[in-house]
Parts: sequence; structure tokens; C-alpha cells
Amino acid sequence: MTNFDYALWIPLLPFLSFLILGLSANKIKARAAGLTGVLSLVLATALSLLLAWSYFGAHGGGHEQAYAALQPLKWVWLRFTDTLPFEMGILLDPLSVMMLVVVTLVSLMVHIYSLGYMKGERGFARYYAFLSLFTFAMLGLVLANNIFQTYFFWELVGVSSFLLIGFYYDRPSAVAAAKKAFIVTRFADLGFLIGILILSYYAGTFDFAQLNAPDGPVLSKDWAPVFGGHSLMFWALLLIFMGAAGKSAMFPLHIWLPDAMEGPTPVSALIHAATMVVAGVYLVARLFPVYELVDYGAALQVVAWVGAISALLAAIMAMVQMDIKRVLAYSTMSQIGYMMLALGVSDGGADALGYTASLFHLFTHAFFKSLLFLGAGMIIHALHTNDLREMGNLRKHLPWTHWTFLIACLAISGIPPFSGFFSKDEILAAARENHFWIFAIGYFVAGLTAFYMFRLYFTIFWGRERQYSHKPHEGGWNMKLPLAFLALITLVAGFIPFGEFVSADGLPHHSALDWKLAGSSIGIALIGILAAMYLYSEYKQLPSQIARSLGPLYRLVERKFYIDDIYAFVAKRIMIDTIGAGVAWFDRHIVDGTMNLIGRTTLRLSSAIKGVQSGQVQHYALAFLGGALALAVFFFFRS
Amino acid sequence: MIEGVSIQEIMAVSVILFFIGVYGFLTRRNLISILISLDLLLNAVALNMAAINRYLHPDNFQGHFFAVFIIAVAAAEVAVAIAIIVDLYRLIHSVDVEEVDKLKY
Amino acid sequence: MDWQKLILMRDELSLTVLLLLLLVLEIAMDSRRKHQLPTIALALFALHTALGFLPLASGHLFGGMFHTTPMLQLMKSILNIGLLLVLLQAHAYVRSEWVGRERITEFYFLLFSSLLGAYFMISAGDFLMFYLGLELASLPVAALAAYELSRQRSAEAGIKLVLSAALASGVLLLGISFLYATGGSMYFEDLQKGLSPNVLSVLGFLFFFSGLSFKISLVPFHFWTADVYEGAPISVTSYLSVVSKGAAVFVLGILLVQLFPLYADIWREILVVIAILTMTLGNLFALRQTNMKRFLAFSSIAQAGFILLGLLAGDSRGMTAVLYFVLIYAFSNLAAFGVVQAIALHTGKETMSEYEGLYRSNPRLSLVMLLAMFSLAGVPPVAGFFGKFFLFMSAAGAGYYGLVLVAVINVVISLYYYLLVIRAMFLRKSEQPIAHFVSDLPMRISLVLCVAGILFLGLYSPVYEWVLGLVL
Amino acid sequence: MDILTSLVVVPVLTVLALFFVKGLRQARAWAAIGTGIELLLAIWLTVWYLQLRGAGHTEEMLFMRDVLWFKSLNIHYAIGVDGISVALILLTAIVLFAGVFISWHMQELSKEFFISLIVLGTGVFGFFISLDLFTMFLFYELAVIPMYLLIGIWGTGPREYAAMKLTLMLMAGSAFLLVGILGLYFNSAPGGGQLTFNILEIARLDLPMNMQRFLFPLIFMGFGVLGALFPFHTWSPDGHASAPTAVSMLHAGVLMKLGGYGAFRVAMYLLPAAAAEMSWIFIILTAISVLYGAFGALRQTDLKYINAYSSVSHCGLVLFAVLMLNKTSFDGAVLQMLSHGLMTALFFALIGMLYERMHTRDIYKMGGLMKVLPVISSVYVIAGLASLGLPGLSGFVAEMTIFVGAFQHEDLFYRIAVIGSVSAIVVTAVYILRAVGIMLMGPLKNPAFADLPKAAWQERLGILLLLVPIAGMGLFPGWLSEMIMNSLDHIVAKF
Repeated sequence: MTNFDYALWIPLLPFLSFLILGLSANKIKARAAGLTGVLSLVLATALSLLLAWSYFGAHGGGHEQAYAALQPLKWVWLRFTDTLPFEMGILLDPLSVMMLVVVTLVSLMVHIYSLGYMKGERGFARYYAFLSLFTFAMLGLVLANNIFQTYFFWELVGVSSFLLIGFYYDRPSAVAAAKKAFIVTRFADLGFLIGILILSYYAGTFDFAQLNAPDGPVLSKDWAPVFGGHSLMFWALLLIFMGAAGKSAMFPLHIWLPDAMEGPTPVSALIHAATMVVAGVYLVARLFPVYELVDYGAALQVVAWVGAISALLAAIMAMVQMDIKRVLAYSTMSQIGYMMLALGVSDGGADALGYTASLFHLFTHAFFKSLLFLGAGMIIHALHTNDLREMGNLRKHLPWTHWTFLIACLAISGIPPFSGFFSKDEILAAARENHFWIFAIGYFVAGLTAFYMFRLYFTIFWGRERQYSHKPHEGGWNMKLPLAFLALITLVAGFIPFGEFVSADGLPHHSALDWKLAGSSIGIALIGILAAMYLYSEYKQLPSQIARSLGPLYRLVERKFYIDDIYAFVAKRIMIDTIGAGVAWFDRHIVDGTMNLIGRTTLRLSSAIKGVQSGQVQHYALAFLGGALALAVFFFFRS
Repeated sequence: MIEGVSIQEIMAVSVILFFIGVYGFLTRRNLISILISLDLLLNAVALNMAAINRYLHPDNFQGHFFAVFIIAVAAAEVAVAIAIIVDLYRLIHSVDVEEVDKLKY
Repeated sequence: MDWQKLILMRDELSLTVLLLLLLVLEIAMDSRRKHQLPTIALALFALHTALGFLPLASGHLFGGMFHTTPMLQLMKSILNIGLLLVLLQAHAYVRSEWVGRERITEFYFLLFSSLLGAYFMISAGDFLMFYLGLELASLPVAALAAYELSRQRSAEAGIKLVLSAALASGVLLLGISFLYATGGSMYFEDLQKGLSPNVLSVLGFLFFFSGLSFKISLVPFHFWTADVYEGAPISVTSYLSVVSKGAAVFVLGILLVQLFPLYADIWREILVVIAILTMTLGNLFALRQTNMKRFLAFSSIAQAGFILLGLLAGDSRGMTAVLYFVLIYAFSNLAAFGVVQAIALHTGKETMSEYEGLYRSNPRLSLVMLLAMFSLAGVPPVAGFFGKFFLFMSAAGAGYYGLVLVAVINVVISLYYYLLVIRAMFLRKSEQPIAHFVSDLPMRISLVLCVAGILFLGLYSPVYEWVLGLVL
Repeated sequence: MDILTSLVVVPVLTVLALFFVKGLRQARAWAAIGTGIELLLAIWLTVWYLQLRGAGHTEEMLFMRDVLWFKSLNIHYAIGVDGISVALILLTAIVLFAGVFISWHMQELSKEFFISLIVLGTGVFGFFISLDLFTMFLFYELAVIPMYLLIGIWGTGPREYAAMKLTLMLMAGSAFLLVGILGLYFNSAPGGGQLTFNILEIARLDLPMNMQRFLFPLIFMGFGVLGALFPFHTWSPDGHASAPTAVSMLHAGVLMKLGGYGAFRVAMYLLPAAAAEMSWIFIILTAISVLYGAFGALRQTDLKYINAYSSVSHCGLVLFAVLMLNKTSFDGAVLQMLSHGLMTALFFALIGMLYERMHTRDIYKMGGLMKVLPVISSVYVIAGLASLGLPGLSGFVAEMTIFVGAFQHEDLFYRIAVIGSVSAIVVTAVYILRAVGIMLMGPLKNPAFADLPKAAWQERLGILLLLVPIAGMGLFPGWLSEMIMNSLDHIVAKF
């Protein structure tokens, strides 16, 4: 067996880079900082590719044998109890190795891209420090061998996301967005943590291998329903899924994602498109056997519906956005909804097609979506605006961007032979097998996706020429190269026989395309594209007329279904202004008031009785005799 | 021992005397009167002592001695008190007890 | 009569000799040299104090009217220490123009006689001796309270003290006569056997107790205290608060255990009630005082309430705690009075607000006051903490947890007003602070002694063991 | 002299030395030397302790020493440490040393300031090494009393009121404590014989249940007041707000730990049966503390108030964990004490630095400080992240240990209470980020703050002293946790 100990260096290299950059803070030169970051990532990427090569290679292609789940490293980090230690370890299985490749590759691309994009920014070193920190955390999350380690890195990616969204900390909107992202995911993580507590209390372990084992403490038992007709395990899984939904911006915890676009665009590409936001999918996939088997997959049903609703709502909202990055953000949400949906519908079959499909989509999506974001970054870099209404006819000015963007758009719309087509098709196939309505939503969303993506494409690259303050031009090689590379992957990734590597039971599966389904999904995608082309390839009044005719409905979508407002109401009005202010008032006036009252009463009492000491010696004598008599009376009543 | 007079009666007298003293102490305004009341009060106790000795414990003289000492000490007390009252009179030209209330609360 | 046995009255005799010497000096000394008299008296008394620490056998005299034991000897020594400190602090006062040379002797004469009275009170073996001691202890103080002839408040203090004291002794005597009626004897030893729980003797006991409580200023027999303390010269006030009160506490402790064990149930209940009343009311009144003397008067009332906790148990532990506490209390309270005296002598200021900003001009004096306040409040590591802790311990040992709780809460209240003094001195700044001054040597010696006592009496445990050894 | 006694003697000598120095420069130099030696001693103690444990010394307490003090009352100067005390001693030494540097420019009555500060430290060290309830109580009060002067003289705002309130409330707490301790003493020899204050000896007994029921609330509440137990926490906001920087640091960082430690060492250890029976009452109170403190912090505008309420919440969690009666939660409680001690001290240090520069603590008057004061602001963010439980910093380790440990309780009620307390982490995130967002981020609000002086060397040193352990504990908690765990067996065995 190959020795995989070096896997530890994959997360450790970015961490070292973070330490170097973080400690040298603002003293280090921008160039050196960038190089440190990129170099560490280059090494990490090389290592993970090597690892993937040897891991999948070691298998030798035998089709009957499952990929082994390896734990090359494991040590107790903090001993909670003797039976429930908090371990740090590395778990290598197809899922994590695949993620490893995705994360390091995308991260490397973003690191290189940022050299150009962030050039001359204040806090360049800080930016790279945060990027490294994020990469470290994400890799740690991917490699985690137990759920508590996952939680550890889960929080860490949350914080690095917070730091990166708020990178332009002097922009109030960025600060607000960072706060929102952190708090919303934190709220979701609360569920995650409680879920872990419940799960580990009943299972007695954090370890994924044991949790997922068919004869393990979770799956070998029948959990009696205790609450709401479901077992505690179900509720635990649901709570864990709450964490996953928060991180993956699933409805109704999605509100932070669009705002998170306040961060630098490469960050959005890395964190809010390719890696961190799919952590939720990854988590559910990690615990897939548990989700699948506890309460007969009841939790998966929830996952499926949440995914479907998110996919639909996000797609609808994406259609009306005027900010290039927000469109992409909603599309991300929608695509992750797809992945969740796919996981959710994969309960029935033994080969669990949805599982493979979901992760395949995760894989392909990571590349084409980061490509989209990096392309958007190019545009923003060139125009210094995010607003679609200030763009148009850019294909002449930004040819590289144009072509790569187009490839990505085709991929996401599901047009063969681009990667998105293969993965999305598999998802639809899986959904069709299991649940008609979910399939229907998925199918409909596919059309919407094609529509809004090409709305974006046509608005930016076609349409009418705008008055640009200076002639837009593309960035240097360090920005073009990642685009090209990602486009290349987008082109070829679809042909990877993904099922051979990643599947629910670890066995290699071969999946064939169902051309009937594929045809119809290409069809709806084309309809979407054509509609977008009709509406947006040249400047027309029509889109706004349609919008106006839809009236309140349009307004509803534009206001993001008022979900943000509900949150704002709950957070600000109820939590801060009512409970927070209430507690503060209660504390100042009731609790503290009581204490002060005790003091004041004592003082007042003291003043009230001062007259007793009248200065009249005869009064004193009376008191004296009274006292003596009182003693006598006291005695007589006593006996 | 007085014929026909019981110890209870004598003690009643002395207690009454005692409380007359107390009453005087509490109600007189003139410091001298208060002093007199005090002496009344002390004499009541002296009477008590002597009577108890004579009636109840005739085998010793402790009560009698005590009575003598009470009288002597009372005299000393009055001496001190009068001296202070004189001083007070010098200062405020009054021997009214109610005017002696500069120190209070 | 065996004259050799008179050695048992060593302290009384030595003090008497001292008194006579004073008289002789008064007559013999050239009036121009009278200003040396305080120094002489001080030296003599220091000698007397030292003498008191020499060991002395137990025994009794005059057919049991007078008796002495190491414990009583210790009590007297504690009183000696108290008076010695008072004298040190009074040194400059007596020589000030307030007093006048011709009246120096009487100050010392009266103080020493009062102490002599306290001795007899403590050593008394029968009511007669006790009564004489009591009166001898209190009458001279009344005269002393009115010592400042030209001050109205001094005269007022004197008359209030003498009238109240006379009334109290009247009640006390009535009680004694009742006890005599049932017990048939004035001698404690015989009386204790003759007492029975009938109405008359219990009544007698209660009256007796009231009379004695007057001296300790227990609520509700305390009303004279504040007025007298405020009006009297500071030295007299400190004498009253430490020596006079200490003597009465000792006597109460002795008599409750030795003479009235039969009424233990009654006096325990009474003590609980009175202790609570005394602590609480003392504290409540102390809270809003602004005059330092009056403030310390109420504080000393509250302290008396705490002392009662030690008497409750009625065993040697309790008695030790009481003695130990009084010893510490003497040092702490006299440190406070010393500072008040020093400031009053140099500036005539006695009000708390006038002390503001004192630390910045007179840091050492303020530190003494800080320690004194902490010790009175019972804050570690100064001695007062140990004193209070052992008092509470003895009460808790007798099972009075509730009372201890009340007492400790009262400690917290008392801490409030002790901190007020510290607040004025340390926290506040003043427009016109008391200017820096240097006290006379005896005052400084006394303060150093007080500080040493406050610091070491608690931490240095052999003192406690020594007291315990003498009590047992 | 043994090492533990020198922990008390060194500060006492420092105080004595300080009496004879003049001026700020000398005073702070001596204070730094004294507390520096103390820190070295503490580190040495930790290393030595671990070595001894490693060498197979399994006694409950190490470095034991017993000197008879008041013979007839059987009061001893009995000292000894286990892993818990060692950890807390180390914490105290760090915070105290850092506190001296934070007070580097204490102009007014500087000598007296350092004296009071170190007296406070003496009390704390003495408290942690005491095995005798009497000495423990003595040191406890010794640690509390200097607070009056420290806040009263060098404080800001309504300092006199705050100082008085704090002192009185804490002393009222110790009033209950005193009664409890006396109760323990008089029940320490059920079969007759010598009564004792010694914790280890009392721990060997089974006190009668009715006595335990009586004493447990007294002692727990007594210590709870210092541990900011709801509703006895109100001294904390005012006290912290008015106190000078170093005092807030020591008070929130160290002194409040006395409450948790005492509750644990005395109330839980000596009265286990009552603790098990009555813990639910206090679980409710502490769970309220946790949430209440967090919600209370939400709307505050004064940085110190935010931190004070956050301390209520975090210290509430300590007591909460202590009441959960199992090894892991005990471990978590101690970790939380350390973690909170470090980070709250750091917070107060930073707030002090900000206040020194801007003379305001109102977050709405600040804004955009990140640009102006990068070091202080970044550290503030890190401290905030530690406070909200970011992995890799101390808060996470402590909180997770508590939550996991507490959740192992068999009784459903307790587990539900845990879930309630866990919710506070969200609220914590909200108030921390709110403060960070308003104060540090965004555009610079007040142009007058455009060029504030950067952090000076002593400030950086102070920050570093606290930041390094926070990160160290967050990254390598294993040894610390093991050290504490190893000392818990005796205590857990009682339940």
C-alpha cells in the first residue's frame, strides 16, 4: 500500500503560508506575499494531484472491489472522554480525494488570478494570508475523519469567509455583508453543533467510519420515534443538515450568499462558488449512509425538498438581478440546490445514482462556476462596476473573457459537450427515477438556468456599446491563464467517468447517458438560451415591459421574496431591539435596581430612625427602662 | 423586723418609691429635680436591701452594708452631677434638661 | 489576715500607689514644671502595664470578695494596654492650651481611678465589690466627659452620662436586691448555689443584665453612647469605647458563665435578640454619621453586638474569642481614635468631609486609618479579621448559624461606612485639604504600636494560643 | 521555602519593596520585576508539576505542605496544587504581568496603584494554593478588598459608586461563604475528634445530607456572586466599566475565576450529594446567566459594558459546567476559566488602549479604527473571534469541552439546558461582530482620530503575553486538558 502520510502537508502548506503572511503582516512586500501564497498552493496542488493519482491508481481498475477508506494519520487532539476523544486525522476515500483535487486546483487558480486582480490593493499580504487560511481550513474540512473535526474546520472556513467578505473593511456594505454571512451561518452551525451533540451522545462516537458503518452504533440499531413521529437520530441529522444548509446557502438560510459578493471577486470564485458553499453537500455526502438509512431516509426527503426549493427560488431571483455577481451567486445557490436535490433523491436504488450525480455536479460546477466568477472578475476589473446596466458589447474588448465565459455559460446551461451537461443530466435522471415533482422542478430550473445565464452573457457581451470612461482591457497573463485552464477543464471534465471513482457504496459504477432525457433537457436549455438571446442580445424595451406587466410578482422576486426583510426583522427588531434591549433594561432597572434598592432602603431606614436618638436624656432613660421591661415581658411570655 | 408589716409590703413600698423616682426622672425638666428623683430611686433600692436582709436573711449583714454603700455612692454621684450642672449653668444659663440636646441624631 | 496574700492585688495596689504618687506630685511639684507631669504619668503607667504581665497566682482575698486568676489578670492587662495607648494619644492634648496646667493631674487621676474601678469590677467576688468597682469606673469618666469646662457639648456629655449611669445603676441595684432576696447572699459563690428559676430572681437577673448592658452600650441601653462620645474629649471617648466597654464585656462574660449558668437558656435567647438589634441598629445609625467621633461611637456599638456572639457559647473558646477580639479591637479602635485625635489637635477638624484628600497630604496617617478601618471591618489580613472570624466561629460552634449569617451581613453593612472614611481620605480630592503636619512623639509611638498590633495580632498565632492558655 | 509559598512571598516582598520606591519609573520597574519573577515561578511550577506527574506521582495534590497555624483551632497553613490550580496560577501570573505593562503610564499615585494591584495578586495566588478553608477564605477576601481602592482611586466614571457596589456585593457573597465554611468545619469530625478546615480531610467524609442541603446553597452562592451568577452579577458591568484597565483585566480575568474555582473545589467537591440533588436549581440560574449575559451585551454601546456582560455569559458557562458533574464538563469549566481569563484580559487591555487614545468607549463614536490602529484592531478582532469560539483559539476548546461534556449527562433536563446554553454562541457572534463592525470597520468616523499613536512596545508586549497563550491553548489543548483531567479523578469519584 502506498504511504499517504504526506497528505498532512496538503493542508499544512497553506497554513504555513498563512502563518508567515499573518505574522509578517504589513511588513512583507506585496510581491513576496503573493509568491508565498502561490508557491504553497502550487506545492499543495501537486501533492494532492499526486495523491489522487496514486490513490485511484492503486486501485488498479478492478471493478468489483470498493475503494478503501484510508486513515493514514490520526491523533487525539483533545480528549473529551475516554470513549469520545476529539481526534484530528486524515480520511482518504474517493469523496475526500476528489474534493482535495477540486479545492487545491480552484484555490491555486484563484491564487494566481489574484496576483493580477488584487495588484496594488492595500492589504495585499493580508489578502493572501486570509486566502491561505481559507484554503487550509477547507482542506482540513475535506480531510476530516470525524464529525467534530469537520465542525472545527467548518467554523474556520466560516471565519475566513467572514474575513474575506469583509476584506474591504472600510466599505460599510462589505462589513454588513460579512457580518450577515457569519451570523447566518453561525446560526446554522448552532443546529450543526446540537446535531453533533445529539448524534455523538447516542452513537458514542464522532468517527465517520463508525457512524457510517452498517454494523456501527447508529445503523445497527432501530431508533424508536420520540418526537414528531421521528427518532432522535432523524432530528440530529436534520440539525446537522441545518448546518449544511447554512453553509451551502440553502433556503431559507441562503440570504447571506448574495450579499457575500461584496468580497473581492476571486474570493467569491473560490469560497462562494467552488468550495466552501459546497461543504454542505460534502457533509451530507459524508454522512450519506446515515442519512439514507435512519428512519428510512426521512431526512433525505427534507434534503431533497430543500434542495429543490432552493434551486427554484434562486433561479427565479437570478433572473431579475442587475448585479453581475449577484446573478452568479443566485446561480450558485441554484446549482447547489441541484446537488442537494440529487443527494436527496438517491435513497432508493442500491447504486444510489443521485449520490454520484450530486458529487459529479459538485466537481464540474466548481470549475465552471469559478470560471464564471473569474470572468466576472475580469469584467469588473476592466469596468470597475458590477452593474449589468453599465455593460454591453464587451466581446470586442475582452475576447479571452468572452470565450471562456461563454464556455462556462454553456456548461452551466447543460449543453453538451461541456461538463455541466453530463452532471446535470445525471441528476435529472436520478430525480426522475425517484420523485416526479422534484424532477419536474429540476427540469424547469434547468430551463431557467439557461435563460438567466444567457441573459447575463448577452447583456454583457452583446447588447449596445456603452460609454466607458476608459477603454476596457483584459488583465495580464496571471489572470488569463487561470481562465484558460478552467475553461479547459470545463471542456473535458464531463468525459471523466466519475461514477468509476465516486459512488455511494465505494464501488465503481458505470453510468450511461440516457439520451432521451438528455435530449429533452438540452431542449429546455436551448429554449432558455433562445429566449435570452431574443430578449437581450440587442437592447430592447421588452424585458422591462415584461417586468412591469408582472407588477407585484416582479416586485416580490426583486425583493427576494422578502426573506431578507423577515430575517432583518427577527434579528434587529426582535433579537436586538426587543430581547437585547429588554434584557439590558431588565438588568439595569430590575436586577440592578433591586440591589440599589436594598442599599437605598438601608440608607433611608437609617434616616428614618434618626429621631430615636433625640438628644433628650429623658427619652434615653425611657428607652432604657422600656428595654429592661421588655426583657421582663419577653421572659414572662416565654415561660 | 417591724411588727405587722410583712416583707411584701415593704418591698411594695420600695418598688413604688423606685417608680416614683423613675417617674420624676422621666418627667421633671429641672436637672436638680431629676437628681432628686434619682436619689429617691436609689434610696428605694437601699430600703429594699435593708429590708430583705432583715426579713429574709437575718443571719448576715450584707444587705445593710450594701445599703450604706449605696447611700455613700449616691452622694458621690450627686456631687459629680451637681458639679457638671453648675458648669452647664455657667455655659447656657439654664438647668432645663430639654435644652441639653445639642448632641443628637 | 495573711498580708502576703495581698500580692494577689498587685495591680490594684500598684495603681493605687500610682494614684497617690500623682497626688503627691500635684502638691509637691512646682506649677511651672507641671507640663512634665503627663510624661511622668505616662512613664509610671507604662511601668504599671509592664508589671501587669508578670505572672501571678490565682487566689482570693477578703473572704471571697476579691479574687484573681490568670484570665482576670489578662483582662486587666488588656485594659492596661488600652489605657496606655489612650495616654500616649492624650499626651499632646493634655499639654495643649485647652486644658491649663492646674488641671493636668486630675485628668490622669480620674482616668486611673476609673481603671481601678474596672479592676475591682473584674476581680469582684461579690456584688458589693462589683458595685463599688462599677461606680468607681463610671463616675470619674462622667467627670472626665465634662472635662472641657468651657465647651457646652462637653458638659452636656457629662450630664448625660452621669444621669444615665445613675439610672442604670439604680436598675442594676434593684436587680441585685431581688437576686439577694432569693439567693440569700451577695457572694457569687454562695449566690450561684442559692439561685432558683423563680420569677423574682429571673427578674433580678434581667434588671442586673440591663444595668450592665448599659456599660457595654447594647441596644436598647445604648442611647447615651453616641452623645457622650461626641461631646467628651477624644481621649475620654477612646477610653470609654475601649477600656470602659471592655471591662464591662469581660464582667458580663464572667458573670453569665459563673453566676448565671442556671439561666443559660434565657440569656442565650436574650443575647441573640440583643446581638441582632445591637449590630443592626448600631450599623444603621453609623451609616449616616458625619462627625468622626459620633461615627466611631456607633461603630463601637455595632462592634459590641459582634462581641455578644462570643459570649453565647459560654465556653472557654468563646471567652477566648471575646478576649482576643477586645484586644484587637482596642488596637484597631484606638488607631482610629488616634488619627482623629491627631487631626483634631492640629486642625480642630472632626468631620468626615474635612478628611477629604488626606492621603495626598498625610499619607502615613491615612494609612493608619486605612488599616484601622479594615481591622474594624474585619478584612484580612489584618487582625480584625481574625478577631471576628473566631467570634463567629464560637457562635457557629454553638449552633447559631442563623445569627452568624445576620452578623456577617452586618459586617458587610459596616464595611460600607468604614469604606466611607477610606473614600474620603483616599478617593476624594479636596480644594482645601488638611495640610501636612507631624504629630508629637507619643502619638506617633501609639500609632506605630496600634499598627503593629493590627498587623501582627492576627497573623501571629501564638497570641491567640496565649490568650487561650490563660482562659482555660 | 517551597515553591508554592514563594508564589505568595514574592508578591508580598514586591509590595514591601514598592513602599520604599519613589515615582512612576521606579514603581513600574519594581512591579515588572516582581511580577516577572512570579511568572517565571509559575512557569517553573507548571513544568515541575508536569514532570512529577510524568514521573508517576499520582497523589491528589503535589507540593503539599502543612504548617500548623492556630493550633487549638486546628487551622493550618496547608497548601498544595493539582493540575487545576497550576493552570489557574499560570493564568494569574500571565495576566498580572501583562497588567503591569498595560499600566505602564499610570501617572496618578503610581506606587500605590502597583501595590494594590499586587496585593490583589497575592490574594489570588494564595487562594489557588490553599487547601485549608480558613486560609482560602482569608486570601479570597484579601483579593477582593483592594478592588475598592483600585476602582475608587484610579477608576473612571461613577467610580465611587461602582467601587462601593462591587465591594459590598462581593463581601455579601463572602458572608454566605463564611457561614458555609464554618458549617463545614463544625461537621468535619462526625465521630468526635479534631475538627478541621482541611479540604482533603473533609473530602474523605460523607457529611450528613441535611447539613449538605443547608451548606451547599450558601457556599455555591457565596462563590457564585464572584462568578457572576445571575442575579448577583450586577456588580460586574458597573465595576468593570469604572475600573482602570489593568484592574478590569485582573478582575474579569482572574478574580472572577475564584468564584468558579471555589464553587468547584469547595461546594462540589465537599458537598457532592447536595450538589447532585440541588444542581438543577443552579443549572437554571447559570443557563439564564449564559443567555442573559449574551443578550445583555447585544445593545450596549460602551465597550466595557459589552465585555462585562460577555463575562457574565462566559463565567456563567463556567458555573454551568461545574454543575454538570462529570469529568469532561469539569475539565471544560477549568478550560473555560483559563480561556475566558486570557481573552477577557486581552479585551480589557485593548479597550484600555483605545480609551487612552480616544477618551471614549462609545462604539458609535468610533468607526474605521482598523486603518488607524491596525495592531490593536486586529488583535481586537482575534480576541473577539476567541470569544465567540473560533476553532484554533482558546474559546473553542473550552466551550466544546463543556458542551460535549455537559451533554453526557444522563438526565434529559440537563441536556436540554445544554442546548439552551449552546444557543448563546449565536448571540455571542452577534454582539462581537456588531462591536467589531461599528468600531473597527467602515470608514473613519471621527477625523480627529485620524492619527492616533500606534501601539507602544509595552502595549505590544502586554498583548503578546495574552495572545500567545490564547492561540497556544487553541491549537494545542491536549496537554493542558490532560493535566486538568488527571486531577479530576478524585473529584469525579465523589459523584
